[in-house]
Amino acid sequence: ATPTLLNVSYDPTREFYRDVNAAFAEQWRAETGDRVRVQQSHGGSGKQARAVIDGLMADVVTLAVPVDIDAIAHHSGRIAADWRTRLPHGSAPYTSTIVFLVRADNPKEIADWDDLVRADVAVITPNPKTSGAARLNYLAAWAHALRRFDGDEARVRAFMSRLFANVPVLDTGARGSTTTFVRRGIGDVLLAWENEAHLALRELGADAFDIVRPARSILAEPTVAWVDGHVDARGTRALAQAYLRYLYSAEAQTLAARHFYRPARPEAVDWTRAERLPAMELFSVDAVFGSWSAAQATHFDDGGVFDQIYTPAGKGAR
Amino acid sequence: MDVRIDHVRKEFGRFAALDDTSLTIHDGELVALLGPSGSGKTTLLRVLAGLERPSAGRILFGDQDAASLSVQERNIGFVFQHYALFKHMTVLDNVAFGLSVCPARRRPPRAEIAARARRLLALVQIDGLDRRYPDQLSGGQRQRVALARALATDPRVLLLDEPFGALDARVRKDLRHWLRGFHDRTGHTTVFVTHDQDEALELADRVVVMNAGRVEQVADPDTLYDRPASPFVFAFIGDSSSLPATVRAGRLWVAGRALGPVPAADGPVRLFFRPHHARLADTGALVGRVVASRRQGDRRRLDVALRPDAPSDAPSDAPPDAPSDAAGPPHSADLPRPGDAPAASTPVEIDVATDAAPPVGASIRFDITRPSLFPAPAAPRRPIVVAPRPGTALAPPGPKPDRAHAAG
Amino acid sequence: MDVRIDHVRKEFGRFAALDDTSLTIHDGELVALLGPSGSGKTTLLRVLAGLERPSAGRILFGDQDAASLSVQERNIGFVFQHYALFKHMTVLDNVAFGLSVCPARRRPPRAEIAARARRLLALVQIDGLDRRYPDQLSGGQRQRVALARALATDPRVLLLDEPFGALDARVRKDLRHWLRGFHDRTGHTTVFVTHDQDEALELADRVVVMNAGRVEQVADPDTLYDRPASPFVFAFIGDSSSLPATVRAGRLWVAGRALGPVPAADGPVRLFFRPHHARLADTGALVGRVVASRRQGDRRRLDVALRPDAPSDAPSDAPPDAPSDAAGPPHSADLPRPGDAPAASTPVEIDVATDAAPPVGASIRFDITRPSLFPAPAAPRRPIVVAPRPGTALAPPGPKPDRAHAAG
Amino acid sequence: MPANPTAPQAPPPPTGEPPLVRAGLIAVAMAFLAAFLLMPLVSVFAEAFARGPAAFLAAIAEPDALAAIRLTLTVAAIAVPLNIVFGLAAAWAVTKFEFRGKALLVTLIDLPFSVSPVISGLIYVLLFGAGSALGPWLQGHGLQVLFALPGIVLATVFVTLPFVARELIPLMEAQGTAEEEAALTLGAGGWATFRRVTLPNVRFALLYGVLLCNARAMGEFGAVSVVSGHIRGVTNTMPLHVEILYNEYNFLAAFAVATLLALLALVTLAAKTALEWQRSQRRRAAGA
Amino acid sequence: MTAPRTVTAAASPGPGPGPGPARRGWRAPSVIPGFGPTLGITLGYLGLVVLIPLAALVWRSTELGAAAFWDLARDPRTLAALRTSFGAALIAAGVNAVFGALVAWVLVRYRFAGRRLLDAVVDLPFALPTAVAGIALAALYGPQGWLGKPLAALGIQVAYAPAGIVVALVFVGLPFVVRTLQPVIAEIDREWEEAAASLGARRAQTVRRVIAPSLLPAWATGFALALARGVGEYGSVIFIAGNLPHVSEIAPLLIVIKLEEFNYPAATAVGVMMLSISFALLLVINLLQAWNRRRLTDAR
Ligand SMILES: Nc1ncnc2c1ncn2[C@@H]1O[C@H](COP(=O)(O)OP(=O)(O)OP(=O)(O)O)[C@@H](O)[C@H]1O
Ligand SMILES: Nc1ncnc2c1ncn2[C@@H]1O[C@H](COP(=O)(O)OP(=O)(O)OP(=O)(O)O)[C@@H](O)[C@H]1O
Ligand SMILES: [Mg+2]
Ligand SMILES: [Mg+2]
Ligand SMILES: O=S(=O)([O-])[O-]
Repeated sequence: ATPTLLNVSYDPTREFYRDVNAAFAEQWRAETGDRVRVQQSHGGSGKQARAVIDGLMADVVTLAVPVDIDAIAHHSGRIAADWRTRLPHGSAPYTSTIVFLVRADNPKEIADWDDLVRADVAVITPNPKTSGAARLNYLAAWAHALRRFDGDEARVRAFMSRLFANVPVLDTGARGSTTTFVRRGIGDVLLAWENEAHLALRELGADAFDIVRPARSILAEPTVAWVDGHVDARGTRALAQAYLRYLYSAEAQTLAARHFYRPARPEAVDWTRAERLPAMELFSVDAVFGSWSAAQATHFDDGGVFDQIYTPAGKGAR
Repeated sequence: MDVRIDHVRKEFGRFAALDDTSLTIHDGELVALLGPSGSGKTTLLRVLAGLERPSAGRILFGDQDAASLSVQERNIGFVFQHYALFKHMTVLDNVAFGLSVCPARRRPPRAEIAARARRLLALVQIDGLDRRYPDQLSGGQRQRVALARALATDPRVLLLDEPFGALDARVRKDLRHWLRGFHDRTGHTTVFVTHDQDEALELADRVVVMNAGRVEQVADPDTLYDRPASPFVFAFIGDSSSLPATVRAGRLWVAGRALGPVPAADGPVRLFFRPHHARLADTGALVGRVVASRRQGDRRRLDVALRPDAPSDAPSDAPPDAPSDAAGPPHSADLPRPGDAPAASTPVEIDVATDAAPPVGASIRFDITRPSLFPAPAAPRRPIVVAPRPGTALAPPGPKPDRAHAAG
Repeated sequence: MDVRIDHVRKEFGRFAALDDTSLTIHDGELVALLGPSGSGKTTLLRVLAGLERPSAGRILFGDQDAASLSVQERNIGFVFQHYALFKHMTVLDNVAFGLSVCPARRRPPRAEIAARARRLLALVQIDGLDRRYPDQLSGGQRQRVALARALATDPRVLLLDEPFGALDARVRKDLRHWLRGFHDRTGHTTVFVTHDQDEALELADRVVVMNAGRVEQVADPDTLYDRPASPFVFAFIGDSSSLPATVRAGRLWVAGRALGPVPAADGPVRLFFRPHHARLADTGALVGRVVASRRQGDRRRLDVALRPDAPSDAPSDAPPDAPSDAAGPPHSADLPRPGDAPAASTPVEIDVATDAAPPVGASIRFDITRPSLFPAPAAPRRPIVVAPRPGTALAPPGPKPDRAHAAG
Repeated sequence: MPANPTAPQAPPPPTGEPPLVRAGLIAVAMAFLAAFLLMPLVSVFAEAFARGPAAFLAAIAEPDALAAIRLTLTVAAIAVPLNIVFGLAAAWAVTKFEFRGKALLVTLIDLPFSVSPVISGLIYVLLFGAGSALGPWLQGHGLQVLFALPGIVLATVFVTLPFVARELIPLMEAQGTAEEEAALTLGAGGWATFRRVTLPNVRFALLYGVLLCNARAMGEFGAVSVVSGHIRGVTNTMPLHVEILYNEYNFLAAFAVATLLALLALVTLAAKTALEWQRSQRRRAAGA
Repeated sequence: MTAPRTVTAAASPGPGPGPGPARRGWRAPSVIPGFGPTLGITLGYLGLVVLIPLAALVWRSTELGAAAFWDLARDPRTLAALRTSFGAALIAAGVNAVFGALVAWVLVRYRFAGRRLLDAVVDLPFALPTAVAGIALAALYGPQGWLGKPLAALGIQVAYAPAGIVVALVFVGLPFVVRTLQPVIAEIDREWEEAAASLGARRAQTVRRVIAPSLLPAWATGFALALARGVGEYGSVIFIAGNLPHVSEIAPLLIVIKLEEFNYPAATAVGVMMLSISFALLLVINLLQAWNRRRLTDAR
């Protein structure tokens, strides 16, 4: 039978990996003469990580944020702890960032992070507890406030509280938020992955929305890893490694750019087949928060800062 | 206050369940509606109660036309066949229901309602069961609760649809007895439906016999039993047998034998008689064989297959033009032949005293002490001979009837 | 093949529905199980059929112990009270069911099964309804289908649980008659349950009277009616009244008056008699007032309240030590006082001819032509006096009884 | 019915409501059903057919959709018969016999109704997941339970377990055991009694239970989502596929597949109506 | 009393111990075959599919330890989520009890055009995937939706507010009430209504005092089932709820959140809390009903 590879990924990568898989299969056939079929599983990034921990036989995981792969490594031990060093660019073949999607002609004149805490602005973001994208939104806003208030954590917290007080709906995933904003007409601004925002424009009407890029934003590093425990059990290690390395190839990098990711190797991209995204000032999580795991522990774990924002006192229960 | 039913007709779709029914129920009377299944008894009761509207005709309560009255306004006590007790209410609440739903200005205070309900339960003799639920009662007890409930609003007329239909034979008998006494004590105008003739005869002041949506006869029990107005009533009230017969030259011929002179015009007739109006006699005019014998209360009932061909020992008073052979009188084409197959094959029933009962298989002779003649079927229904009173028994001359059998 | 029930006991929880019941049913017999509700009739039938297992005792089919036989193996025809026809099958399929489920090697071919089922439907006289469903039939028709179905497997014994219980009075009578004829033609050993004494007496070769899980008496209908073995049987079979009475010095005292000599030891007794064993007579020993009168078939039944205080015109044959005043004979503490309140307040029932019926309110005198004496309650149940045959009526000397009443 | 010429004015009917009230109640019921059930249904259909039947068909004929339909049918084809057998056995045991603990048993049968779909999936994750004792052992023996067909079937079976039994129990309770006893006295064995007497008597309730069970089995989302793994073309059932399509902004296809599931509810009625009609025809023919 | 005796027997408690060859103590003897196999299948199947997995759930939740369990149970967020779930489910079950009864009444008692269609539509919530239902309802009741727009004009917000949860739960729970009540309404004896009328009761009095109480047991069952189902519902709710902590966050979402934190013990603990509350609710209603049945029928 045709050997198969299971790529467990997160929600916004469906279209990208559909193209990558086809290209990889073709290239693999050309190189080795063998057929290969890459199966995809998509879902909320955290949920996907948990499925792998619980036994979903993923050969490779391509998740939204490094902590999710860390979690697999930590809870199941089926990924080597040093997985980020096994591939170039810290195992992040492409990156992205958080931008604002606003209604056409930007009626609320939203230009930067500070506009999100205005009383007249309704912000749409998914729930950081259940969505990887939302965590980036949160961390980006936090980083912005931290710089703005010179590290005064109390004011940062107040900023975040006001921001989330402007959030009328917390969907469980990025796509849910997009639907809420685009289809249901709720909110003035959607915090979204850059690639998601472009996709939404393409799929749902370019004239209805505009993309606003804040002056600074966060560097999103979707990372990839093969699952050692599984590839060894299934005998697919070579294939899995080839697949992930292929993500750094000129072809895959071009595809990433075409799907509005920022390729790790822009020099390899055939820009005739992709659009160049405007340059932005991006900071990495590691730079601001020390590490992803530190950020996760401080902000999103049970009782963390995010939970405190929503603890009553400030917000009244029904 | 009398209740008058005036040319009432009730149709369901095309079908007339009641067909031009008229009847007057007198104040304080206990009237039975008796008839076979589907004869329209329930329909009549429901029309009276206002649960159905008549298609034509009027109902009058005294002088008031009931057409303008809703069920609620008619103030009728209705006891349903299966009681329709409210399962989720206690016996007391069931009985108190009618009072507790009456408009606030006429409604007695709570305590008074309960007290009245208790008095009614005492009246129907089931006090002490107040707190039970209907499912915890026996059939007879439920029947009484239903009655007490219907009485609570002091109705002008009490209507009961087969009040004993769902009960055991024994309980039925007891309650029947009890209801008569109850009516005598309280004097409510009461109409009850039954298809059991014993019940109607035993209980009612007057019995209305219904058949196919029409009233066949209205009379007191004795008249009904002794002088039924139609073959239908004869057959429906009390046990009876019937035989085809012929009147020729003023004499009655049955199964090839002459029974005696009758004051009736010549022609085919149908002879009806009751089992206890037969009398065993060595010289009896009718001859037959006992095909079955069974105990019935204090007597024995025999099924007797008539033998048209047996030689007749009766004194020959056959009409002179009748041949005396087995074929009976000569038959003309338009007359059923006396002694025809049906008479011989369907046994007739006669009663005899237990100590005088002949065994099964025995040949017997008997007379009919009180025959009734009706026109042969498919003719108008009035009787053409009203049976003579006992003592003038229609039988060939012979020894005086043995009184033990005649009256038994 | 006889069926023997041998000291059978059946308990439900702590409650013994059958308590040491023994009975033999002879081959070809038609036996009725008669008794009040809850007396264990259905339980006995179900134990016979194998639907319940006895807690103790044995059932024998011929020589075979039934304990080793499953329901299926007993080859019993059971007709359930509510028929339990298969609702989703046509009449024909219902009747054919028993044949169509029998083991393949014994099963007749399909066409043969249908033909047999049709023959059975003809036998029970409802051919032509093959293709109907049970709820498209009348009660009587369903009853016959149930019977045909039970007969299809040619059962050794036919068991019927209240076969006519759910039917109209009239249909019940017709079917009763028909069943007897059917049994006589086919000769199946048949046991049927009823709580209607008329039905049991009329239909059965022998009647088993049950009470509270025990057999009270087993006898043919005449014996049962004429010589009941216990007060229970007397009261349950046929109409009857009972009075407290006392025997003193060989004479019977009722309601303060002496009735005549009886061959019984002195002491309190209970006097039972049937309504038609009363006889109106100007010189009658018992005095009462008619409190109700109702038509019952060919006679009238009177409710008579006894008047213990009325002066007795009967020839004085009271015991010398008995005072002749209203209080009756002197009473001792342990004897119920003759002429006690119950006798006066509970009316007794007597039958009279319709043309001789006194009006309600009239004072009458009557004799009891055939009294039966049983020990006063709470004593063993054997009768202490077997009633004398009619003709030796227990009554004070006087004119010969009017035979019309005596035999009626 | 001919009008009564002598009636001055009609008093209100003794039972049932006056026509106006009746019309009002019907209107309220219709409005309620429209707002909560009918309009969602219509909106699903409207989306599905927004670009015509050709686009609808194309959306359904897509390979991943077909794979999802195939998987859903497979799951239902396993789960529904299992629950039929269970429902019949449970109803037989509960209604034909008296035994202690019956009330508890009946409550346990109802239990899955009160379990959150999230939990319904989670319990199998706990039982068969990589962290459990059982899962790895089974996997070592070549049986993948979670994120594969067995897990999906188990979750579906759990969620739909009460449907058949619940339809059967009240009916069989009401019917009692008289007909079964009659069959026994006629010589029928246990199996023949069940097949020829009990089963035909409950067939409409059984059918209805099966249709509901099937509808829910095909439509279950929450529990299956937890144990599916969402592998495209492999472990996505129709409801999961609907979600995926929806998340891909492929609304037309999403609602087209959802429409298929909604149609199932209507097929339920069609089948029920057809069977009842056929039966009444047969009976009318017999009763004539 | 005319009911076939087997039914009466079924309503009576099991037999006490006694002698006799046919007795086994915990069950009444019966000639009907198949007790062993059918009870075996039932228990085996229930055990494998329901009991063992649920036991795993309970077992896993004990890893949390009593103190942590108690903390979690007292956590305001948990309490708020439980309150939201049970509150919304209660309201929805109440709405369903009222309108479901009305729908059942109309479907059983009246004949009108479209009745069969409405009857069919009642089963829809069983068939439509809950996610689809949630999406459709959110679209319908959203500010741009067919119903949401006019409601918004009236100042009523349904979607993305607690009211949205109620709407989704009404959708999910309706068939339980309607399908439970329908057969019972069909069974109502017309003669009860006629008897009440002949006793002078006006229609409203008949409905309130005779019909409603006789529907009560089935009504309670339908309510309990709708409630139990509503408490656990996830798929259709998250699309329309808004999911704001303390406001419109439901307990099943809390479970999902705990799971995202890889906190299985806490997730299962919340699950066990929900399960025990709704099971207790079901049990109480069942016991009440059993008590009511006994009260009405037990001879004294
Ligand atoms: N609501 C109805 N619709 C159509 N036909 C009806 C209705 N009610 C009664 N009928 C028909 O009217 C006729 C008389 O019915 P009714 O119930 O009055 O008979 P009944 O004398 O009470 O009979 P039973 O002794 O069986 O109760 C029957 O043929 C019956 O089928
Ligand atoms: N399955 C059972 N469980 C408990 N008690 C029972 C059962 N079957 C019968 N009984 C009891 O046994 C007694 C006898 O019942 P059975 O049905 O034999 O009476 P019956 O003579 O047929 O009465 P009926 O005339 O009312 O049918 C009754 O008190 C009844 O309550
Ligand atoms: Mg009637
Ligand atoms: Mg019985
Ligand atoms: O797919 S997300 O986890 O980024 O929402």
